[in-house]
Amino acid sequence: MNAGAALTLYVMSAATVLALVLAVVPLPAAWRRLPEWVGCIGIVATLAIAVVQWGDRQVAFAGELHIDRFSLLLTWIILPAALAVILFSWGEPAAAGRRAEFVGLVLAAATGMMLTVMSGDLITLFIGIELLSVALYVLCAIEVARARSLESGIKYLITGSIGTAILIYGFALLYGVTGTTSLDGVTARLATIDGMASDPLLIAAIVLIVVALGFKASAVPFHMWTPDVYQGAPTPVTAFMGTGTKAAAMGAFLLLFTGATQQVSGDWRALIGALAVVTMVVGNVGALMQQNVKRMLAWSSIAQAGYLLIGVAVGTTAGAEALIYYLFAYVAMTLAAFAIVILREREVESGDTLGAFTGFGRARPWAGVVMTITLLGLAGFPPLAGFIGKFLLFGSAVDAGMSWLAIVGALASVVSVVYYLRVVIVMWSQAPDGQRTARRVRVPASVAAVAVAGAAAIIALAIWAQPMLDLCADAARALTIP
Amino acid sequence: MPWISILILIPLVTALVLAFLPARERRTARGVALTGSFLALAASIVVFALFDRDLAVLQQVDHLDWIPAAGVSWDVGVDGISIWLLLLTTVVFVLGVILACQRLPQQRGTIFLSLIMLAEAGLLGLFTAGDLVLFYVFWEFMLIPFALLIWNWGGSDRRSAGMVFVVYTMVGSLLMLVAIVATGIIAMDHTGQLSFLIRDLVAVPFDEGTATLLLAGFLLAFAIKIPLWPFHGWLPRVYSQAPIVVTILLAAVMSKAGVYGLLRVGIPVFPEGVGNLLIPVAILALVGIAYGALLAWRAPTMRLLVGYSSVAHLGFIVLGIIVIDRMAAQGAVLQMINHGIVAAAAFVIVLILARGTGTEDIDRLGGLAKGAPRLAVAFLFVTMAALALPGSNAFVGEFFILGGVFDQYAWMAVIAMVGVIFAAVYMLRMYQGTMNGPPRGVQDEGHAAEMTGRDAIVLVPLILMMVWIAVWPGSIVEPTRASTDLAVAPAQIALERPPDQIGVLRDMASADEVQRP
Amino acid sequence: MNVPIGAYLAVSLGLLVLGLIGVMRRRNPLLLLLSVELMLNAGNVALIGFSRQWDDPAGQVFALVVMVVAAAEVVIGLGLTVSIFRTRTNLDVDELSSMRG
Amino acid sequence: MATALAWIVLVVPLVSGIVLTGWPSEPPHVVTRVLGVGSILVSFILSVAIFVGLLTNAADDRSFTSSAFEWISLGGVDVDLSILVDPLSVMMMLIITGVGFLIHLYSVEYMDHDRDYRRFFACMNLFVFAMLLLVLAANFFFLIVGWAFVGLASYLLIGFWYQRPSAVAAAKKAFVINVIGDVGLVLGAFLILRTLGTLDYGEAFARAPEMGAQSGTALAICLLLFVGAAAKSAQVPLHTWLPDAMEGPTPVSALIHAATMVTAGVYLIVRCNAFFDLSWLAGDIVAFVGAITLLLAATVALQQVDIKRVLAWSTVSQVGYMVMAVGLGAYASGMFMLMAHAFYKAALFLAAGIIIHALNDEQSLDRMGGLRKYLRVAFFGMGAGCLAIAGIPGFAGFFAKDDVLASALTYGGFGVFCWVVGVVGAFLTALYMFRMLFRAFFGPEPAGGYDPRPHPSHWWMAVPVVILGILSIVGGWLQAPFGWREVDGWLSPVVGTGAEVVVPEHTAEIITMIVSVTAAVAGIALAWWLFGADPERRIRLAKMAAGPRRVMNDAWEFDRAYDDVFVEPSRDLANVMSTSVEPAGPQGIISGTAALMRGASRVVSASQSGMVRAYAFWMVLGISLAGIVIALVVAGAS
Repeated sequence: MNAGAALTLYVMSAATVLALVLAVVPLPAAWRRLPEWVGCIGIVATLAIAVVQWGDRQVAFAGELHIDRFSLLLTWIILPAALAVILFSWGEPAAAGRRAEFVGLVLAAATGMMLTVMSGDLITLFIGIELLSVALYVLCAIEVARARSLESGIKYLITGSIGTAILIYGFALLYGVTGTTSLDGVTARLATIDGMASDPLLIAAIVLIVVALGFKASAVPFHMWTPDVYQGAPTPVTAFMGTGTKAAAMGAFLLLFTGATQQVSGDWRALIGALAVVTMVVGNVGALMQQNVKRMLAWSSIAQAGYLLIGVAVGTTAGAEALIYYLFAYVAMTLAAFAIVILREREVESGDTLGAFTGFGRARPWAGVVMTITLLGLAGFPPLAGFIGKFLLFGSAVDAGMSWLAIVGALASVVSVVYYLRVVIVMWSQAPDGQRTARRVRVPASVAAVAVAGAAAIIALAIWAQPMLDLCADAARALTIP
Repeated sequence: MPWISILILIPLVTALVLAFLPARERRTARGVALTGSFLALAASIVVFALFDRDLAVLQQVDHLDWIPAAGVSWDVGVDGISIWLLLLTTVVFVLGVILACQRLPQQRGTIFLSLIMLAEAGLLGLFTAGDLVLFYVFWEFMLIPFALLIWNWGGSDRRSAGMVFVVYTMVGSLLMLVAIVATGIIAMDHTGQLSFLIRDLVAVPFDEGTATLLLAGFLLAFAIKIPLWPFHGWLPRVYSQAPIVVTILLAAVMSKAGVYGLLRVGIPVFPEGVGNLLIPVAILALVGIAYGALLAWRAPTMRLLVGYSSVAHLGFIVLGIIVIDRMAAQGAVLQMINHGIVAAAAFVIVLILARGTGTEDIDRLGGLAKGAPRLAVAFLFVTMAALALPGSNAFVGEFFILGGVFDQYAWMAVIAMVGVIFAAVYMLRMYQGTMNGPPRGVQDEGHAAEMTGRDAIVLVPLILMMVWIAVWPGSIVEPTRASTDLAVAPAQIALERPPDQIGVLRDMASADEVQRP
Repeated sequence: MNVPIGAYLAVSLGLLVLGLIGVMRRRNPLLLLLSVELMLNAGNVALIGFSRQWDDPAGQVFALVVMVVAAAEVVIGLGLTVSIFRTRTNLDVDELSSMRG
Repeated sequence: MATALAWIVLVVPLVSGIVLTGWPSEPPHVVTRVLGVGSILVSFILSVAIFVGLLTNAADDRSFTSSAFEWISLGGVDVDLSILVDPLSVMMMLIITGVGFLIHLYSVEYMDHDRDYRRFFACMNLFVFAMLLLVLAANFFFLIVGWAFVGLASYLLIGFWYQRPSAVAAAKKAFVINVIGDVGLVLGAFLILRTLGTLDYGEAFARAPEMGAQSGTALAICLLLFVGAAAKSAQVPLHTWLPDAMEGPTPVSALIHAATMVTAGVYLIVRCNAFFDLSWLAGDIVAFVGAITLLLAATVALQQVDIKRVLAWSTVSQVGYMVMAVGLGAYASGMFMLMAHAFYKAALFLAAGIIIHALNDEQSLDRMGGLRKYLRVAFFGMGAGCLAIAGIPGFAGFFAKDDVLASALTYGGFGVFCWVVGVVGAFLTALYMFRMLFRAFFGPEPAGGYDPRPHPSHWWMAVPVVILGILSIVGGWLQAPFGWREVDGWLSPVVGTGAEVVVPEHTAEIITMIVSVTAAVAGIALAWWLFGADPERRIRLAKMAAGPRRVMNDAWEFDRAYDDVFVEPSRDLANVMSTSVEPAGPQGIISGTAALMRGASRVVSASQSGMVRAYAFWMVLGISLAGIVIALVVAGAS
């Protein structure tokens, strides 16, 4: 029992509560930024703790929580994403009246994500996933005056609830097979079972868990909510869904598969591999013709989930290592991309359409460069981080004897190049059209900072890939070796 | 001094400096770009001066671990196959920058120069990479500046042209990435550690099936880049839509990437697989030779004509490499340089003509020799080199390529000769169609198309290089000999060629003889 | 009385299937939420059954947690439904398809 | 010493050509003349010096090789930039520079009014350089280089008046057919390299016997080399470019397309006698082609109206004799005829040039007649040339042609066939040459007379014609039947004296002399009867044998056949390639894949209906599929 190990969660919860309290307390005008400050400070403090805590596994609440290199490293992904989301909405006109709720919900969702990746038990895992989901349902619909925001909220809610139900059923069956909710217990129990064929319930459990987590990670064919919700939700929220949720879902995948059910990996590798293949193909093909950049990024996030799933499908530590590295890269790229979309939305009407980006690079070269680097990174162009991530993922696939995953991944990447570069082309190949640039606003510093930081991270992660990979390797090892 | 790294960094730094320059600083930008390109040239000359021509393996290696866990490193060096390509790159880019400075786009001129320098960095990196992953990095890296140049300043169909360029290339290159990964991992069984260093992988014996598969993965990427028939679909679009300066750079330098990769990576690393792919690839090359020639003959514009002729010319180079013969391979190495120079010169002439007449259509021009006699002389020179008239620089390469091919597979050489004949037909069509006949397409007998001093700055060095190679090709071939022999030797052994054909064995034998008495 | 685990599973599976059919068939958002509730409770039944089978309290704890979560989801769902359908006459989620493709 | 001079001989025209080309603007004519003509004069004087130098050496000490530097060493093959000075190359040098000098001199006036004076001389100098390189090269590589440079110079000079579409087309045709020849030569070189491992003359010829007499390889090498020779020497079926080449200025026709370049094929075969000696079949094929060519070209020449085309076809025919001779192994006879032909054909062309110049570029025999009054020098040159080419005893052609025919007869067997063809050819030669002579210089003036009056030429043009006319008369006395055989003796170190080398026997000489002189006189007589005595007769007879005459007039339809068989099908093929195959194939891959992906994307988008219930359905479907997948895996594993 070492309750202190969960200090990060306490700080986050406290910040959440404080922010939500501020929502009901009338604040003087001079303090109107207080909720954002609370959020930022809370996140930075938590991040600092998470850095300091880096080390061997500490167990809190009788094994309900594992604070180890794995969960901490994922926390390093989740928290910057949350911070970025708060910075995105800094001074966002649409959320003017609901700053505190917004910040509070973001913090709650981030807490849920952290809980998910720190969990050492099915129950905590479930609570974490639900906490982040419920908070995000509300965040999606937070612009209550906008019909599409509401629509995305309810769509996410309904489909998400189905996912929850499937997840709980899967957990129930797993519990039924193993008689324990503890992940370590599950591992220990499965060691005594001779393959999956011996127990149809285990098969059903695995299928349902894969489906439910696939839903959270936007894997095909459980991805259908993604484009609609991403498009309709306020863009900062979309960015958060694209990054934090993805990280949490992938963390859960790793915990449950590469970690807890490693023994039967021979049985689920093909399933998750097939999922990865379908996801990569459909995600990329679906993105091909999108005219809305947010929607395109939604499809792209589906496709990216496919690449990430390669790291799960191979079932090896190397796969997990590659996955975590790629998560870092992916989060940096996605945040930078959404930062640019937000910039454009502030500038023009329906700034999330492809047409709105006509000549954007020529009008705002710096934003154009950031967006270009980001999209190139997403497309996997070397020497950017996205490339290294894909390289490692493909390598893990080949190493695990699943070269077909790498080949499909490569071909799917070719398709992805088309839609990523479409944006690049639109930005650079034409002069900005006069109407759209009528309203030129000053670039919000907070958003620009995220964009630049993201782009810098894309490059830095590639240049200093080795130290980063050392961290990822440590994290991946923590999955299987307590 | 890590000269090779410096060589790559010079254009990279120049590109960054240019990118940060305010758009109105056009004069400064010109100065920076010229300085950068000349510095790169100087660095490449230093590399050349330090080059040990008796050494077959990669030399002047700068090694820096990048991602040791993944076996990836910054590993650059130079060998006989790449030494001239480096000089070709730096020289052509100096000329390209001069051309670009002469007619700098009104919009974002600084960025234009910046992207050109970025492309140079990519190409120099590609030609020096000693690590497969690094090779891949540069392979893709150079796409982007070129694509951005096309998208920003290209012709009316620039969007799709650039897109096709990038996507088509990536179809091959991403599969190559998988092949690279697989190569490293399979080789790990042999070497015990993950390494993508080409010099490590050369020593790894693969079984025949694996080697064939992996080589096929690489070959697809190379075939698209070269381009080998029928993977040349991107070429006419890109060559005709790119700004012509970019077309010059693409045709002169970038088109060497594929054949360079084939000789530097494909053949030496997977000699066991060459036997299965030799005939198919050779047939594609032969078809390409004939096909490129036919299409060049009917091409409506000068750019397309030169573009399709590149398909044919590169077919010869591929043929020279794939038949696995040291004479043919050395001819191919020489021909890479020759084609670079000749293609650059041909496109410079297209540029001059297009500027003077406002059109690139061959059928809309005629009789320009009267008003532009100096250009006519230069054009004639380039035409003769392009159709590989015996005595021209290109003929030397072609002669030894086909001589080697004839030694191994006489029928291939005979078929390839069709391309030689057609080269005369289509090149003369371009020369005569524009320069001879009754005047057409211009006022004033074509004085506007005459070569000016500014054009001469670019064209004359190219012509002088052609003369140099024509007069003394031995000076070009000599430094390449050791590396080329070494590159084809494993495949020769795998194909069970007679030992007296294998350069490395011959050298060893003669070394023995020297020692014995 | 000792109910066999098979019975628990049969009931829960029935509930789950009912719920699934419900979410696929129903257009009314309230009924959709009800169907989701059915599914969640199917999980609960299974959890409790297994809890009894293993004689382990964790399953029951889990079920309690699920109930809380289900309540939270329904609350949000109802809130959203109200705010969306305030301006509409008929309750039909199929009308919420302004974003597609 | 000899080689050092030879290097100078080689380089001087090149330097002159480069200086002229590089001269910033059109140089004063004086400069052009000094450089253009002077350089060839220097070369000629030095060639004579070399010749004299060699004469002072013993017969077996007249071959020198000189290497400038190792030009390339690659894949086990070393090629030096080197020259070979031996009796054969010196003989060729003398002809090239000697005749070349005279023609350059002639051009000084002939081209005086052309705006591209400098370009003309630059190209002519380039040609002389190339031709010298061709004959001096000491290995096959530089032979090919010279070979191609000659073709280039020929191309440039045929297309000299580049604004004339016909000249441009003729130049292209000449170039392309020459490239075909180059290809044959290159393939021959490849085969030599592969078989003998060297491109060097000395080594290759020394090792040639290793191939074995009558071996297939030797035959293949010979035939491939002959492809090159046939293209350059306008032998059937690669002869069609030469008549068109008359689009060039007349001095060009004289130098390149009569005296020197077209005889390069003959030189090549003589040079490679070591190979041809190994295969009698190859030699016979060569001789057969020569025989066919000489006969065919002679028939065509009968019909030509353009004075230069008559001479062009006559050249084809005459080169046919030489090729026939060397094919049969009568190398010295062939070379002897080559030299004699250079004299009289140059004289003929230059004389024709005077006419054309005097008549303001009129070339049609129909607008000529009675010119002997106006153009005495031309009459002398053409008369001497015609008598020589017809083989009237005492003139150069008599000795040369009879030497060839006598050799054929001596060869026996197949040679007899060649001899018969040759005799028929001799008759025809006399007929068409004197037809030209009579129609141009005799008979009435054309209707309306000459306007302006034909002006006699300046001495620049007259002197070369006179000199060449004299050479046509006396040039044959180098080698006389029953007498001395200077050419044989001179060339014997090169061609050897083996059994394969044919030297005419006396009986053959006697028979030939009688028959061929009879044929020649008969030809002249017929020509006089048809064209000289009564100019109206030919018009009265014009309707006779219209069919055969039309075929002959169309040069036996070779051009049309080539168009139908090669040019048009390739053009069609290329059109199909560029309009159908390329869009459907390589381009189709791109657009097809793009369309496919767009379609797939539409399908995916369509499945994204926006309705939550549908999403639920897909999830359920996904669960089922996932179950099936895993069940299959598990079942497969167990």
